[in-house]
Amino acid sequence: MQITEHKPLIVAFCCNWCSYAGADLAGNNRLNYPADVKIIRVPCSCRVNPMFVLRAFQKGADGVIICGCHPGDCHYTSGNYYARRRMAMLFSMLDYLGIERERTRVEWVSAAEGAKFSATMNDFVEKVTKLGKNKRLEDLRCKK
Amino acid sequence: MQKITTDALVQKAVELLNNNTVSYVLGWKKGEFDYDITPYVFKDEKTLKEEFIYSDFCGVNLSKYLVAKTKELAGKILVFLKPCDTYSFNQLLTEHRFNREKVYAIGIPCEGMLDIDKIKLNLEGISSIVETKEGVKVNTLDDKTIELEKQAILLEKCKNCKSKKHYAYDELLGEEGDVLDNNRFDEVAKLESMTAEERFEFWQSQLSKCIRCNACRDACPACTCEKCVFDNPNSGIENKSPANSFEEKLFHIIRAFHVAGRCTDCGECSRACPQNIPLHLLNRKFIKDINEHYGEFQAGLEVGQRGPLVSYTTEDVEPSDVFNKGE
Amino acid sequence: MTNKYSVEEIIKRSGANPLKCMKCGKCSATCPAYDEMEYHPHQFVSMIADGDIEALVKSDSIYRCLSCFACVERCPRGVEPAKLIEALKLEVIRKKGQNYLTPNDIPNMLNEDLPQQAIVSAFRKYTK
Amino acid sequence: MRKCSLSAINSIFEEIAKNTMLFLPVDNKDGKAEYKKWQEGFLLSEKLNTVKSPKEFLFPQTENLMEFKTSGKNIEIIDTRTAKEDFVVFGVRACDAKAFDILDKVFLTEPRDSYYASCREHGTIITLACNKPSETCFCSAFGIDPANPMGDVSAWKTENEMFFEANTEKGEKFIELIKNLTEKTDNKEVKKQKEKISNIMKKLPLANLSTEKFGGGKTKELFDAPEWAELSSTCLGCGTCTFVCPTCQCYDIKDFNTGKGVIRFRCWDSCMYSNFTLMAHGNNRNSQKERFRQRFMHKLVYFPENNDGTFGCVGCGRCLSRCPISMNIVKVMKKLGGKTND
Amino acid sequence: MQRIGVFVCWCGSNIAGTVDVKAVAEALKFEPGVVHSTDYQYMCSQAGQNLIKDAIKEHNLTGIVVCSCSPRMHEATFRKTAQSAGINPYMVEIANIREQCSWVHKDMAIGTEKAIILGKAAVAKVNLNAPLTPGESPVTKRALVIGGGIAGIQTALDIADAGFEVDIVEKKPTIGGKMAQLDKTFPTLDCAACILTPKMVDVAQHEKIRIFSYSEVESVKGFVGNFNVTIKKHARYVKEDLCTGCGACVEKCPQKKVANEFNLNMDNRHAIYIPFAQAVPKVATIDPSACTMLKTGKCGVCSKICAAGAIDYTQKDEYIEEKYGAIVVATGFNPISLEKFDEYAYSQSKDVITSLEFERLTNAAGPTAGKLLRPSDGKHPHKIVFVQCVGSRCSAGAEKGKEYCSKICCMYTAKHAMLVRDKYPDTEVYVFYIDVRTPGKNFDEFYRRAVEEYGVHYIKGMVGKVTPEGEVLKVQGSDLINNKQINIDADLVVLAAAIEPDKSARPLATKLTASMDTNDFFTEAHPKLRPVESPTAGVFLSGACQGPKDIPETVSQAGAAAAKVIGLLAKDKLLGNPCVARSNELLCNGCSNCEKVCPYGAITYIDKDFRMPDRTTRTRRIAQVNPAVCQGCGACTVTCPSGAMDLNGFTNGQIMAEVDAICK
Repeated sequence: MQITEHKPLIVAFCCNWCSYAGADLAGNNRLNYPADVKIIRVPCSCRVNPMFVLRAFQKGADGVIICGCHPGDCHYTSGNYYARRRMAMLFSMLDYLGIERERTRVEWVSAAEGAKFSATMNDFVEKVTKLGKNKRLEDLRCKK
Repeated sequence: MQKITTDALVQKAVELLNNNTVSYVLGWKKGEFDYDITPYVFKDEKTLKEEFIYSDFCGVNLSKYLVAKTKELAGKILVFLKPCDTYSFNQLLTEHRFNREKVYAIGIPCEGMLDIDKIKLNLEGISSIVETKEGVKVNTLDDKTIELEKQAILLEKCKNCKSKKHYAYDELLGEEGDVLDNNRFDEVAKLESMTAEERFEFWQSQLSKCIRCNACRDACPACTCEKCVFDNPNSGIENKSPANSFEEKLFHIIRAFHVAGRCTDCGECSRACPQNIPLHLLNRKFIKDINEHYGEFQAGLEVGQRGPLVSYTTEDVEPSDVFNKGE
Repeated sequence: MTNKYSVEEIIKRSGANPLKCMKCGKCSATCPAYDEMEYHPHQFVSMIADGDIEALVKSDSIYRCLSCFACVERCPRGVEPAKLIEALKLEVIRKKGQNYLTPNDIPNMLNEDLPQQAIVSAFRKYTK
Repeated sequence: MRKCSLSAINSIFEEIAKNTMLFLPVDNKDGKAEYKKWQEGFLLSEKLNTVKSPKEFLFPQTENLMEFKTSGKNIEIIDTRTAKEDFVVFGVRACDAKAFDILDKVFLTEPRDSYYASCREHGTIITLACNKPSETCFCSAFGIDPANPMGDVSAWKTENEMFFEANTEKGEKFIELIKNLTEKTDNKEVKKQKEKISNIMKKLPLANLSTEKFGGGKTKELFDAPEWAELSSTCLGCGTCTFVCPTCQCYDIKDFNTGKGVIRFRCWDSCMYSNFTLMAHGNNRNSQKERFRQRFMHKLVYFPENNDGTFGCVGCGRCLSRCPISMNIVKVMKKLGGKTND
Repeated sequence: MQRIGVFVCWCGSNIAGTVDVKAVAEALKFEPGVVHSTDYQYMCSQAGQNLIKDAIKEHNLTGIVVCSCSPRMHEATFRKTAQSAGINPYMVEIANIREQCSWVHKDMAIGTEKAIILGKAAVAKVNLNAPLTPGESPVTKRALVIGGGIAGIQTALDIADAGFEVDIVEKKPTIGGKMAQLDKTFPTLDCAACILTPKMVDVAQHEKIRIFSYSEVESVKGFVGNFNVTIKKHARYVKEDLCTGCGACVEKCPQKKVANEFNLNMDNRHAIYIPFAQAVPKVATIDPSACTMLKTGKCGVCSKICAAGAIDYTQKDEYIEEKYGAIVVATGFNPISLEKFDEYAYSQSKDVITSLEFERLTNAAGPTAGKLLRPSDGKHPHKIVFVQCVGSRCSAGAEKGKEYCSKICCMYTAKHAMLVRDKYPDTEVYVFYIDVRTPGKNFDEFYRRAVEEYGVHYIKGMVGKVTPEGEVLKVQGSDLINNKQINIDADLVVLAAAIEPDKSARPLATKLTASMDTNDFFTEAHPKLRPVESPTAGVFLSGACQGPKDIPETVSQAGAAAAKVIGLLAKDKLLGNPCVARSNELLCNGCSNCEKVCPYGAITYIDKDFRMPDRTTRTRRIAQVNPAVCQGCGACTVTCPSGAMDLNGFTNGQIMAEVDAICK
C-alpha cells in the first residue's frame, strides 16, 4: 500500500511594505520554501479580517500565517499593533475551541528578511504537515 | 438589603409620567404566568398600575431597546436599569447608539434573576411561583408544592454576578450595592486547562446544538449593527442556517470577535439561547484574555472608554505567546 | 564544600538586573563606605554582570556595604547595586556554612557612639 | 389494540432498530428532551416534549437540493439525492403529529415537494398520548386531543404498560413487527388513561383560549388592528419561535460555492428576519411590526383561509417557553381575541 | 461581467525555466471572465506592453492580469500600459509568478501548478475590481508654523522665500525661542544673538510672513491642503500696531518685582515688559498677573507715559480663523524640572544651576551683564563642577528623568567649560561625564580642544552628592578611571539637565491628530525615510519637537520641513491614493471604533437623514472617510463589525475571492 503524505495548503497574508517585499527578497536570493505556501498581498497586516482567516480554513487551507512589519516599523505606524492584538485574540479563541495551535501563526518579517521569510515558511509547512489534515475546522462540502 | 417593590417603581414612573419628565416608560410587563415577563413600553398610568412588574423573572436587559426606541419615539423615555444593565447602557453611549438626552435612567437594585428553565428541570406543569426569602415556592398543576433554593435556579449570568453597583443613572431607587468578587472566569480556566481534544469535543457538542435562531445576537446589547454581516448577502459570509459544524463555529467565533472588547458580560446571549449553549464562555474567554494580556478592562464602566481592541501598546504580547499557558 | 557560586542564582535572588548598568559610576559617587572597600559599588555590578565574582567573594568589600541603599536610590538606570551585593553576601555566608558575625564577636565591637539598632541589623545581615 | 409491559419497551426499541433507524426523545445533558437516534441504553424521556420539534425528520434545517459543476463554459447539473432509508419516530405528541398534517398540506399538495415527500414516505410516526400536559399547552384550542394522538400508530402509557393501536397501513406493519413482543388487549385501560388526561386538560390555565376571532376571512378585521404595534414593540426579531415551531415551514434556497462546484440547498428561514424573502427592490415587510404580524396572521388567518379552516398552530407551547422576551401566540390571541368588532 | 485578458510573462528563462508558461496561459483561459490569454518573453518590454495594448483594443478587455514578476517591480508599468490603452489603471492585477514562484521552486510541475493557482487568484480578484479614480482636493497656499524658535523661524523663512504666505504662531511675546537665551554656540563659538537676531528681523520684515506672537493654536479642523485653524491671540493690553517699542512705559512702570522668565527668574522685570532688546515684534506686553492697574484698577502710569497711545487695558483675547494648506510643528523643548534631584541640591542652593541658567549668566545681556558671578553672593567662582546626563538616560519608567539621551549636553558643556577657562583662566573646571558624545562636524575636535588647550578636567564618573556647606558646595563623585571617590569643594555646580518637549506639544498633537511617542516627542511618518513629516498628512515637524537636536540639525530639519511644505503648496490640487477606505453609510452605525484606530484622523462623523423603508425619516450618525487623508492601511475595515468600512483595491470581496481561488 502506498502512503502519500498529506500535502498541506497554506495561505499567507503578507503586508505590502515589509513581508511581501521580504518574500520577494527570498525569491531574489532563491531561498526555497514549499510551493504549498500561497501568498495574498494586503496593504497592512491590520487589513486581515478574521473572516479571511476562517474563510481560508473553510475552503480547505490547513494553515494560515499572517506576516507584517516588525512592531514599530509599520508603514502606517500602528497597523501591525492592532493586528497583533486582533490575531492574538482570534488565535487564542481558535485554540480555546480546540483547533490546533500550530495551524495559525503571526510572524514579523521585514523587507530585508528574505531568509527569515523562507525559514518561517519551511518551518510552518513542516509543522502543519505533521498535524495532518485540518479536521477540526473544515467544511466537508469543500473537500470533495 | 431591602427589596424594591413593584409598587415603588410604578409610583416613581407614574410621578415622572405625570409631571412630564418622561413620556414613556420602558419596563417589564406581566405575562400569562408568573415567569413569562415581557419588556414593554408603557405610555399611561393605568397600564403601569395594572401590568408593570418587577420580580425575580425580570432578567431581560432593557438597554438595547433604547437604540430603537429613542429613534422611534418622540418624547423622553424612562428606563429601569439593573446594575449589570448599566454597563451596557454606558457601552451603547460610548458607541453613540442613542441620545442620552432622550433617556431618564433609574437604577434599581437586583438580587439575581431566576431561570425558569432551571425551575422546570425540577418539575413540569406550573400553576404559580411565589418568591420566598430563600428562593421560590412552586405550585404545580397537580396541586403539589415544591420549594427551590435561589442559588440553584439563578440565571447563568446571575450565578456569577460581577456587580451590584450602578454605573449610570439619573436617579437611584433603593440601596446602591458594590462591585462583587466573583468566579466568572473559573469555567473558562477549566476549559483552558483541558487538552485541545477535550476542548474540541466540548465545543463541538455545544455548538452542534445551535439552530441559528440568532436569539443570542438579537438579544445582545453589543450587537447593534444596522445590518449584521450574517444577514448581508454582500458580506461574503452571510448564512441562515448552520449547514455543518464549520458554519456553527464560524458564526459564533465571528460574533464573539465582533463584540470582543465591547462585551460587558451581561449574559443575555446565554439567557436567550433556546438550546442552552453556554455562549457567555466564548465572550468571557476574550474578556479573560484581554484582562490577562492588556490589563483589566470592563466594558461599559464609563462613557467614552477606549476599548482594548482599538488601542495597543508597543509592548503587547506576541500572538504566539498567548498560547504559552495551559497544556 | 563547593566553591562554585552561581551568578545566575545570585542575580535571580537579588531581583536586580546588572545588565541595565550604563557604567556611569553614580553608585560609587554616592557610596558613603567607598573608601572602606577594595571593590566599589560600580565594580560589584560590573563583576556580577561579567560573572567574574571570585575576587569579590574573597574580598571583605562585600561586608563593608552598609545597605544604606543610596546607590539604589540614585542609580539612574534602576540597577540596584545594593541588592546585588546583598544577594551575593547571603550566598557567600550560606556556602561557607559560617556566619560572618557570631554573638561572641559582638562585645568587642560595642561602641558608645554606635546605635544599638545598627548592631542588631548588622548581626542579622551577616548571619544566616 | 396491543400492549406490553413498560419493562419490555426496550426490547421493542431493539426490535425496531434492527430494521430501521429509530428516533425517540431522550434526556440530554442539559436535562431537556431531544430526539436522538436510539442506541442500546437510551431511555424514553419522561419530559412532556422536546425543545426542537420533530419536523426536522421530514423537513431538515438544511437540505441539499442539487449541485452544479462548471467545466470551461459548460454547466452540469447533478442530482445529489440518494435513496432514503426507512425510519421510525417514536413518542411524537399529539400536537407535533398534527403539525405533520399541516406540513403535508404545504408540501404534498401540488406542486408536490419531492424532498419532503420522500422523507414522509420512509417515515413511520408513532405517537404517544400526553399523560401530563403542562401550563404552556393549548392544543385543545385547535381541536387537538392529547389523549388521542394520531400518526401511523398511537400509543398510550399507563403506570406499568404501553398500549399501541395502528391507524394506517404503515402502522399495521409496525404492529406486525412488534407482534411477538406485545399481546392483544382491549381498550379499557386506555380509556381510563384518556379520562385522566382530559381531566387535566380542563384544569389547564390556557384551557379556554378561544380561536373564535380568528380563521379564514378575518384579514380585514385583524390586519390593521392597532394592537400589533404594542405586541411587537419589543420583539427582538430573532427566529427562535419559528425554529422551535413544529409547523413553521418557510425556507430559503441558497447556493454555496465549494470551490469545486456549487451546492444548491434549502434551509429554514424565518418571517421574523429582516432579510426574509428579500427581493431586488428590498423587502416587502420593512418593520418588525409587519414581520411579527405576518407570522401570526399566517398561523391564525391566512393558513386556515387556504386550508379549510385548519389553523397553522398546534398549541405545543414551545414558543411560550423559548422566546427570549416571552412574547408569543397566546398573548397575541388574547390581546386580539378580546377585541370587540364594531 | 468583466472581459479579462491574461498575459503570462516568461521573463526570459527566469519564469519560463521553472514554469510552463504556455500551460499557465492555457489553464487560465477557462477561468470565469477570461476572454484572452497569452504568453510572451518579456511582457515589460515595449513589445510586451504593445501586445497588451493591442489585446485590450482587439478583445475589448476591461481587466488585465499579468503573470510576471512582483507587483512591487512592474505594477506601475502595467497600470500605465493599461491606462494608455484606455482602461482604468486599477483594473490591472499582477500574479507574482517569479519572486514567489519560479525563483523559489525548482520542480517544473510544482511551479506550473502554483503559477496557475496564483493566476486564478489574480483573475478572481480582477473580476471584482472596479475602476478607481484618485480624489482631488484644492490646496490653500499658505502655511502655518507653530513655534517661533530657530526651527520655526528657519522653516517660515524658507517657505516665504519660495513665495508662499506663512504665519508664525508663538506663545511668548517674542519669537526667538531658546536660541535667543543662549550666549555662544558650539562648535564655532559664534554669539547666538549675532546669528539669530538678523533672522528674526528678516522674519519681521518679510512681506509673506505674519507673526502672531503671544498667541496659541486653539483648534484645528480640516485636512491636508485645507486646514481651518483658530488662533487665540492673548490680550497683551498693548496695541501692537501703535506701540513703537520705545520702552518708556517699561522704565516708568512702578511694579518692578516680577520674576524675569527670560533670565530664568534670576532677576526681575517690570509688569509691562519687552523680553529683550531685540525682541520681535518689539512691542511691550503687560503681565496681567502683575499689573496693578489690571488687578486693582489703580495706576495707569504706562498709559499716561505712552506717547503713541498704545496702552489698552480693556483688550480682550482675540480669536483669528485662518485657512492653511500645511502646518509645521516647531514647538521646541525645555529643560526638565530638577526639583526631584535632591542629590544635587538644586533646590537648596542658588549656586547649583542648570546649563541654561549658566547661559544667561555668561550672556552679555543677562542678569550679570555677562560676568560670571555666583547667584548667591555675586562672587566670582573659582572652582566649577559640571555634571552631565542629569535626568537623561534614566531607566524606563524611572520616577525622575528621561530614558533618552538629550544629545546637546555634551557639546554645550564642553562649550561652557571652554568659555570659562578662556575668560577666567584662574578657574578650575571639572566635568563629570558618563560618555562624551560628539558625533557631528568639528564636534569632537571642539571637545578635545576643551581638554587639551583649555585644560578642562574631564572625569569619567558621576556626581553622587552635592552638599552646600557655608560658601562651598561639597561635591562627592566617582572617578572610575582612577577607581577612587573624589571630593571637590566647588563654588558653582552646573547641571546639564535633560530636555523634554514643550508642555504645549501634547494638547497640540491632539488638535492636529498627530501622534506622539511616550516621551511626547512627535512621531515621524517614517523614522528613516520621512523624518520631517508626521503621519498626519499635511503636518510637518521641525526641530526639537521631534527629538533632541542641536542648532545645525534643527536648522537643517527646518529647511527640510520647509521643502516638504513648498512641495505641497506648489501643487494646485492634491491627487489622492484611490486605494482608500470608504464607508457604506447604509451599514454604518456610527459607533466610532474605526475613528479610534485610524492613524491619520481620516474619519469623521456626520448626522445624516435617511429615508427609511417604512417612509419615515431617521437621522443617523455615520462615518465619513476623507480620501485626501486616508492612506489605505485598512485598520478601520477590521474594526467595523458590520463591514460598513471597506478598502478600495483590497475589498473584503476581493480578498475573499483570492482566498477562494487559492483554496480551490
